[in-house]
Amino acid sequence: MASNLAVAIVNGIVWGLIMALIALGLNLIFGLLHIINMAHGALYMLGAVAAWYFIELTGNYWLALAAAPILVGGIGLALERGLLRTIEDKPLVTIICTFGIMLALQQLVLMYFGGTARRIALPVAARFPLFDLQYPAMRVIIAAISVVVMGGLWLFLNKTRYGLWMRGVVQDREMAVALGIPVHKVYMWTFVLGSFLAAFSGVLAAPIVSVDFMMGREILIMAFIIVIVGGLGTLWGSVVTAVMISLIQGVGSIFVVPSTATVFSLGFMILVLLVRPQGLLRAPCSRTRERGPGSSWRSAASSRRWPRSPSSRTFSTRPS
Amino acid sequence: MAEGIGSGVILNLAKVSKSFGGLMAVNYVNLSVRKGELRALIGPNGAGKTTLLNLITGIHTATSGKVLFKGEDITRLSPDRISRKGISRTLQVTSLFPGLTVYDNVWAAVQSRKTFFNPFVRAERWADVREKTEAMLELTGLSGKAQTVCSELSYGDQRILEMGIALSTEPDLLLLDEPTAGLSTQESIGLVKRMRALLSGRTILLVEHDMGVVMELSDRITVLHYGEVLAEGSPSEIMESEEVRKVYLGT
Amino acid sequence: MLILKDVDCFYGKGQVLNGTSLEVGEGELVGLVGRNGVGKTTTLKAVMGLIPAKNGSVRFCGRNIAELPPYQVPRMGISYVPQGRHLFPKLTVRENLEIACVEGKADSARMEEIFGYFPRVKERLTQKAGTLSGGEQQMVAIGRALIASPRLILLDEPTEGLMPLLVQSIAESVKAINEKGTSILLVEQNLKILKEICRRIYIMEKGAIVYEGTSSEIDAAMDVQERYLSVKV
Amino acid sequence: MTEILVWVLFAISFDLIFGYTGLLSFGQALFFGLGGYAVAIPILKLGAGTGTGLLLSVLIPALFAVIVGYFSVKLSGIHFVIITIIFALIGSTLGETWAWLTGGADGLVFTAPPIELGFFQLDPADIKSTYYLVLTVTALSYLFLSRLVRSPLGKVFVAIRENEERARLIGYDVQFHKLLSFVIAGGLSGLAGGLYTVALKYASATFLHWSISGHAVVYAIVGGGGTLIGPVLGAGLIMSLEHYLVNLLQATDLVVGAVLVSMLLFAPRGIIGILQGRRK
Repeated sequence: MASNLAVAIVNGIVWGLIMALIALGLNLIFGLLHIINMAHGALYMLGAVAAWYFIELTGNYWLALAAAPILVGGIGLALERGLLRTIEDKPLVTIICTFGIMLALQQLVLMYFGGTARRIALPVAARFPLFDLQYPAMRVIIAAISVVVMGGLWLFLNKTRYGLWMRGVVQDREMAVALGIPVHKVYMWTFVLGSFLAAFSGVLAAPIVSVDFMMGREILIMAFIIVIVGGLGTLWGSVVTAVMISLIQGVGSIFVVPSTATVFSLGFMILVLLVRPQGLLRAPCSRTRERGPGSSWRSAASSRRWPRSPSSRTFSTRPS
Repeated sequence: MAEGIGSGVILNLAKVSKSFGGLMAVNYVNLSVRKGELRALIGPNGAGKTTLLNLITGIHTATSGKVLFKGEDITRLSPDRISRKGISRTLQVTSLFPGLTVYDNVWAAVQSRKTFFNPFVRAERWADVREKTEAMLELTGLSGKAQTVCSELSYGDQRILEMGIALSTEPDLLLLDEPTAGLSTQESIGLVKRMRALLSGRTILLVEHDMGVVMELSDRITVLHYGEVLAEGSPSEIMESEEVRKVYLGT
Repeated sequence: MLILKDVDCFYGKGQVLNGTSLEVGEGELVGLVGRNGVGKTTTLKAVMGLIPAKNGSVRFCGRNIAELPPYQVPRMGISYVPQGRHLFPKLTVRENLEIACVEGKADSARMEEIFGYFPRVKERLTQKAGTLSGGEQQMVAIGRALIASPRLILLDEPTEGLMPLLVQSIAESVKAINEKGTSILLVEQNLKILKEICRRIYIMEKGAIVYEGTSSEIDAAMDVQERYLSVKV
Repeated sequence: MTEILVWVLFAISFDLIFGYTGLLSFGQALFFGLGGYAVAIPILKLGAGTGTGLLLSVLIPALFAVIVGYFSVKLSGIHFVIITIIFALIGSTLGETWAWLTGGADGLVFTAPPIELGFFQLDPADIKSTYYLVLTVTALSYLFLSRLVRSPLGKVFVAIRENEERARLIGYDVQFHKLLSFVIAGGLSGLAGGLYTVALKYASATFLHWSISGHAVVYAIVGGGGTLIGPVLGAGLIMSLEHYLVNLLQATDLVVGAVLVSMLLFAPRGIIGILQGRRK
């Protein structure tokens, strides 16, 4: 029992950290571009699939870990440049558009990769004892890499000029333009970074899960849940929530049927959406929300009590 | 305020306050509007004029104090309930149904006074709604543009239509939020001319920056400053008020 | 230096600027005054390219900047201090200053100059901008505009909502900045402040400039004041 | 062909909430799947008739739509999209878990008993009869919806889509009307699911999966939202496209995705928009 529990906890943390990376990408893209990226799961899947090909070619997992995310980042660049740029300011359209991209990407992979699930051998075969079980060391390495990447992301956002720009654009887009920040370039690189993170976690997850063209579909929803519960635009909230949810699910499924745990977490999520749509881990009132209604400046944060609801109106089916 | 709460008072705000976070947008405001009068509400930016209208129409709920309409407490009602009680308003930023024709815009407003919508009846069958819609189009002078999609109207016509929609609900009290915002001087004059015909005999609370319009139309003026009522009186009284000039000129 | 000629601007279909023309010369401190909603802020935003100018031209040092993508305008040497400051509330004061140096590192001499005008900014460097008082925020906002060494600063109601004592000190700083050679276009509701520090003042009404004069001329022209600025018609 | 008609019905029911009321729901699969079970379970476990089953396939999903809608319409924009997906996910998770009731992912296989209509008998086992059954129901639903959107009620829905705030300010209970639209659409989506199961003789938890909703979204967008004929065209066109492509290169979703994305970029009003544009 103790060993089961220990494995569940360690597994929960490992998986939670991978999920955190995926959710971070999704949240970054949402925070800056206000795009709900339905194709995010597909990008994660692409990362894993690309890794599989790289490993077939070179036999080296570490090479794949470096190359696959860059490749997918390039795809992200093409998507943002080619498709999303023109519809950036219409949230509902971007949802549908990225849904279309998701369908297309999944199908492409199905065509070339096939429908069968494949496995990637653990690049580090060593195991270490955990109570009376032998635990694969690779999982711990994966967790460590996730932490390092997250640390890198933190440094990037807090210590570099581009990171500073990104944080600025999130808070006040118009002011950022007025200071000479090339907002569209920031958007582009954010999308690339998000795609990169999705693919990176795909490669990280590849040795643990099986790789197939549908692997991104459920992950996408999990990532949504994490982002919403942690708070849209609140990055550290995503990390905490990812690990928490993953732990609860891991440990919980020792005691109850996994699907019951899923239903409960989904129900919890609905509750969060209804009661605290800004997310659990976000301060209830940020300064931007407090600004009185007299402000002529378009505030990014919309009030929930009286949603001006630009999103529901921007998708007019008639020309306006 | 000498007139107090008499029989002629239709809207009465009693010690109404509203704060956003720490900011007091509206602070302890007392205001009563009499039936049939045109009351103007003026004040510098951020004085809380629009917030006050939002409190009356239920878009915001007052932090404290009461809003009484025809003697009834409407402080905590939702916007649609308040609208059905007989308060209608226009918004500072034009708020229409952009994809619908002018006719349908007015229709939607006229129809809102009905209660049951039979899904099997064609809308056109409702003769009374049709008549009222056409009458309103006539009144606003938009009959000729009835089939124009509203987003293609000129801005001046949109402002008129906004007023037409608000009037189509046959309100007992009409709130106008800067009807001339975004219009040139020439257009404003045209609008005011048309407003005269539209608004005669109605009870109106008008928020407006254009002092020409205010002086032209209003019976009484209330001046707000930093969320508080600074002065109230007839147009000439307000014009002479030292305090009001101070606020406007900063001297 | 800055020349606006017959500029029209729209919010959707509403016309906010209606043939606005004005000029700011090298090293000048020019005031722009008018009642609420006459288009003062829009004029500044049109210069910054935040709202496209439909007709007319916006020239800065001989170049038509209305054609540039908006983020290029500040790189030409124009800084903007918007109404309501618009600092990035979750960034520290230092970050708020640094973010404005879009082309390179913050010059420490420049930083010192800003601290010279506003010693309080130096004390608050590591604090989040959202936690500052209104006056401090205004100082940071002006500092942020200064850091890129602009040739022209557009200042939108810097004294709005501040205590009288602070109003005076901000006004003096503005004057001092101008005296060091930076041109300033100052939008204010407070005519008294403008008359004190500006040599030339424009009055705006319904999206157009309706009067131009020196502060002493305006002082004499009581009818103009009454007509465009007070509550009288 | 029968299948196309089912998807047509699903697409127009979705269009009522999306195209007319302006709510993007990715959760219609929940009602679609529920409709399927509402037919299959009573027939299989209670020995009910097909007619009863189809009636239930409207009522039960509509009932669920009341509950789901009650919570969902409080949210708008992105949050609405996500909450509908989550409700559908709960549905599909439960559908897969409660195998004793639903047959899980393997589904329930059943034979729909013939419908007795006086002298006339309709046997769902016969492909042709099924086709006529589906055709009739879909046509009737189409008529119902086209009446609805022209009725005063329909005008309220459109008003809400165009400007929620204004609709509220002229006295419409926006929340209630959104819910109403959601429930009607839910009921009709359920009916589509019911017919689908009758035609396939099979109900499964996979029908509950949120990605099924994507079909309706795609058909409505490609055809042109906010019109009823648009989704019909969209469903017809894409289904036949898929039909041909399946043999050609087995890349249906790829083409569907590509068509969807290019429609969004180049013809946001769909096929209908293109046709109307040409006429002008």
